[in-house]
Amino acid sequence: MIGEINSNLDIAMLVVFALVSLAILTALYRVFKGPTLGDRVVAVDLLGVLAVGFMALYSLVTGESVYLDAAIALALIAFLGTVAFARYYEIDNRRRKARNPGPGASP
Amino acid sequence: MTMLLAVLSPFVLAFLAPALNRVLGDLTPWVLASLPALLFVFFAMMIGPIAEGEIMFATVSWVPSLGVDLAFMVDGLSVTFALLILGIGACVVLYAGGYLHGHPAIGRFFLSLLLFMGAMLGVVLADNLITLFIFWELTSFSSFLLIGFNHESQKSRDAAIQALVITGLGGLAMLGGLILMGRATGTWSISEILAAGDILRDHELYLPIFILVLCGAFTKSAQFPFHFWLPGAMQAPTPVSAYLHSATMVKAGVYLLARLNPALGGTDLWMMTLSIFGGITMLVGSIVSLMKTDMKLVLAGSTIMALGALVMLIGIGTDYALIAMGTFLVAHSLYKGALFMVAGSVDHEAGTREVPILGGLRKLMPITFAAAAIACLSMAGLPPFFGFIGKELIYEAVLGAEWLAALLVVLAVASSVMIFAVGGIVAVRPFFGPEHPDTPKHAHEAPLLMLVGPVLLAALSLVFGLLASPDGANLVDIYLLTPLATAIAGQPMETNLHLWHGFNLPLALTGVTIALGVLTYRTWDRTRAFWQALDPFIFAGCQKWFYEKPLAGLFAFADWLFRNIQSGNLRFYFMAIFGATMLGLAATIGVRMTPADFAFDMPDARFYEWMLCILIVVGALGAAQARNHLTAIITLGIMGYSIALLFVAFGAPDLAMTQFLVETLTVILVALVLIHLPQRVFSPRGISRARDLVLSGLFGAMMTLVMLAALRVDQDLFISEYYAANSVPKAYGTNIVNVILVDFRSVDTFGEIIVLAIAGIGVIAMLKYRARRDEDD
Amino acid sequence: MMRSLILQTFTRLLVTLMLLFSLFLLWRGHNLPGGGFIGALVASAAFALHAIAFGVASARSILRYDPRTLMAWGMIFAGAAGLFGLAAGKPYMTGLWLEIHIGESLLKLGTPLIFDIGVFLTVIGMVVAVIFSLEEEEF
Amino acid sequence: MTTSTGHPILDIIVVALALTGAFFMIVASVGVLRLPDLLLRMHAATKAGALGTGLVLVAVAVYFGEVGMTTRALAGVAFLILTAPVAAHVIGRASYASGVKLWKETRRDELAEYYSTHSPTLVPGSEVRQDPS
Repeated sequence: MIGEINSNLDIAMLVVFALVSLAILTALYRVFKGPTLGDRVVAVDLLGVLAVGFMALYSLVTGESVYLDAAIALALIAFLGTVAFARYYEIDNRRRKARNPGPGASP
Repeated sequence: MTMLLAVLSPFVLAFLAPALNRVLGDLTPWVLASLPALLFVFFAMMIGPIAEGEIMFATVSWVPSLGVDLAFMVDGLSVTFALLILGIGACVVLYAGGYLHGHPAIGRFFLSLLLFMGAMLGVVLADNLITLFIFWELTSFSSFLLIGFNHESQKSRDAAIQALVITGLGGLAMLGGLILMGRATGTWSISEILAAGDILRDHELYLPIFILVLCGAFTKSAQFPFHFWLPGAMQAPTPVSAYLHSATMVKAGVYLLARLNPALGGTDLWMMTLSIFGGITMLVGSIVSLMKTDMKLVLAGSTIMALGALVMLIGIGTDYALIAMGTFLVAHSLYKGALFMVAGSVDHEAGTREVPILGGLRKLMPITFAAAAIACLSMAGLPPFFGFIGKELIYEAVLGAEWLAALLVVLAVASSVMIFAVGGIVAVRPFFGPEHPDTPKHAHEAPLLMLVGPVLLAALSLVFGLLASPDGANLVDIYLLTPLATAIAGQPMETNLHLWHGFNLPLALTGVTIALGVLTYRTWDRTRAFWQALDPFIFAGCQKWFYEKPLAGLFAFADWLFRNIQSGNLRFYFMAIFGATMLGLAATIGVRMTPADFAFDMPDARFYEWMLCILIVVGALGAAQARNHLTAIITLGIMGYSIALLFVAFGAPDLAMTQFLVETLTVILVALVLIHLPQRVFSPRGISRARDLVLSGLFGAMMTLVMLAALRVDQDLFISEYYAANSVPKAYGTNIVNVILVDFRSVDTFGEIIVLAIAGIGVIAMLKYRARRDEDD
Repeated sequence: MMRSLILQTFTRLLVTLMLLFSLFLLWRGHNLPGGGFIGALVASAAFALHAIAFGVASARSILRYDPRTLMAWGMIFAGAAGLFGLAAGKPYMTGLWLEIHIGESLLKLGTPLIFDIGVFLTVIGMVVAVIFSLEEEEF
Repeated sequence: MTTSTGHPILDIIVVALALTGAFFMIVASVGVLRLPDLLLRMHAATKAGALGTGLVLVAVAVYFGEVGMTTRALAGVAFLILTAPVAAHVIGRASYASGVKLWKETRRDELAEYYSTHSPTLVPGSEVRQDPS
């Protein structure tokens, strides 16, 4: 756990954390509300990026450089989920179009 | 050490047998028979010292921690059995060489036969309960191989399975008894147990031990109601019947009872049960032998009768009974072995064993006839053969029995009458009178290999008879009977065998037996239908109720269980698994824990860490009510990511990285799999949804309780301190997690990656199989 | 297979980057967060990406070995790593270390590293095998 | 909690960078929340998100100051800048191909003619007649 608050640097960090948390929660809202699958995937992708920021902040706050490695790893990997979903989405549509050429509505 | 070599040498030779057979060809029987002959001499040399009351011991420690060692003990009882096993074994090996001459799988036959010989030798010499059990099971196993030798025929396969199931289950029960016996007396060594007889007899475990050991003995020695497997075992080639199912293997149960008699015997329960069951088996055996027309089945029936008699004699337990048991045991092994070989020769030469269509073989097979005649006279119990002395002693023992002597006398006389008739059926009918028209082959004398056995054993029946006839201590008494009876009784015995007991009741009974026996033989053709009418009660009935019905019931239950448990519905499996875990946890928590164990104080987390927790909960709820697979996967993805962030919050970057990577790869895999999953959206409605909700809710609550309880436990940090301290000096690494994985506990990791590889191969195989199946249909 | 030019050109660059990063993670595993397992996962993700962008056939070609052989090699490496300890008379799997001084910097080579490589190869083999067999199911 | 970097100016820069980073993250989220259709949301998330996290990473680099950390932070930024557009492209293409409905006020849809005439899905470079690889 992180210790108690003393200098104004800490207060600034807290504000930053608050903003990032707010960002994460709003993105979360989009994941649930998102009418189409695409919206949800975009929101999750954003969440991935915000998570990288979150971890970077952690390394800043705790002074541990180790968290940064985790942040880089995530930065490299996070988008793969999106690519995989996009692939599924496309193949699913290609198949749906092949089956009934009408304007297929995506789930 | 030489003892161990003696017992293990048959096993070694067994595995060499096929190779030897290819190399030596026709010489194989002689070479293979030389080992039992050699061992026969080795044990024969021990008769002298044993006669003076000495008991040979030899121990090689095998599993010291459990106290199990390859301990061997040779006393009167063991040496007699050993000599029987090896003597008749040698004859049977020679006989089999002739009987199966030119058979393609003769190498395999010799392998199983010698395997059995080694196992049987192990049983009779074992001085450790566990070693006894191991060799015991080996005999059942080799008997299975031998009965099912011509495995093409369905009948011999069924017979082999039946024999294995009956003797196997009996053996299992016996193991239970032996273990209880070991615990009651605190030692596995048989000699010590025999000395501790009194402790056992009034030990509260005596009844279970008694029943379980009896199960083993009765199934192995084909006692009523488990006798039906023995005639079935006649599917085996005749040498096997001659060896296993007359002289040695079926006597293992009798041996066990005789061996444990000093420890378990002497109580009323012991004497009552053994006498009654022995008597009934004796009668049933005799009736079975009169029912059948195939020579081997007739002889099988008479073997059941003999086994019953032996068990009955042990049950009676008087001095006379034990001497009678010893004599009859040897006499029976000799003549029964010879008769089975005769039956084999007749079958081999005349092409059939059906007595009604055999006749006049006397002139065609003179030597075989001579052996058959002598053996049958000994079986019928006529002087001066050894069988006569055996039967006289049985009559005296039965007359002197303490319990229901009258009933036992009647049973004994009735059985002897029928066995006298069997003697006629086997030795007189096929050999005398005109040559029967529809005998398939024109018989002529059996080859030399198939003559050595019968002639030798028949001659011994006569020789033993003559040796035992002079009054006062004769050779048979001193060297054979006295040590044998002493071993069975457990205290020194004086045996005084002699042919002529003067005019007394047993002699009168013998006269009656002879008269009725001739009558039964004469009327055999007509009365056979009457005996066969008894079949459903004494034979087929037992087989149905003690084998076919329970087995069918077992299969039906297994089928029912499979249909209900493996319903193929994944949701059912999950429900079963979670439900069971929850019940287990709830039970332990309910019983062991008090609410105090779950007290906890709110953690002083920062608001953004609380936010992560909210993220997890929301993710889980989202996944729960997701409309289709995809949204469910996405929301689970979020949950995974937030858990990883929590790991970061708690200062575990390694863990966080692994979690992210695994999460992403899972998403990729699922996205790939989803293409093949059916599109139907499964969202349960109504009761099933409520049920799932309740179940998962309870499961969650249970897990929380477990977590809280775990928090209260004062972790013994010794291990983590050890790793923290030694991580750098010993393993040159500061990243403790990896150091542990790769250095300290690398064997575990090695195991894990092997498991991973197996899982990988499994998945590939399934997917390839599915792909090919798609192409097929 | 997604025929998107942008994804393909980008994948060529990123796969090399990811493989480098995975080797980097593997190498420093002993002292800093990383290690065989994590490195393998990054590498498998790289191959998965390549399979998505270029299709399984080309992904198998750049892997050059069949995933199952990778698994086999991995297990051989891991098993063999233990033998060194045995050869040195210590119990199986004890780590032996070799210190080489290059200039003033110290290079520490150890048998656990070989074991880690074994883990690395097996995990890659397994994950990639599963992904490729799933990908194979092109319709 | 956060130990200061020793000289106040650096502290101020770090805080400034972090705050602007966080601000842009908020912009990204709000963009995703309020923009009417998928493609608009997508571009907001990619650009603002990458910029926001990039700034935070730079703040971290400034805060630590040593070479190792700075290279890693800059590598992080590089990865972000590399992957964000590709992710956006891929998901945008897939959604457009599957006929996601655009915002009612969209003026021009240059891609429409490629999709309606040629094939349900756009083959890369199909406008330049070249057989697919």
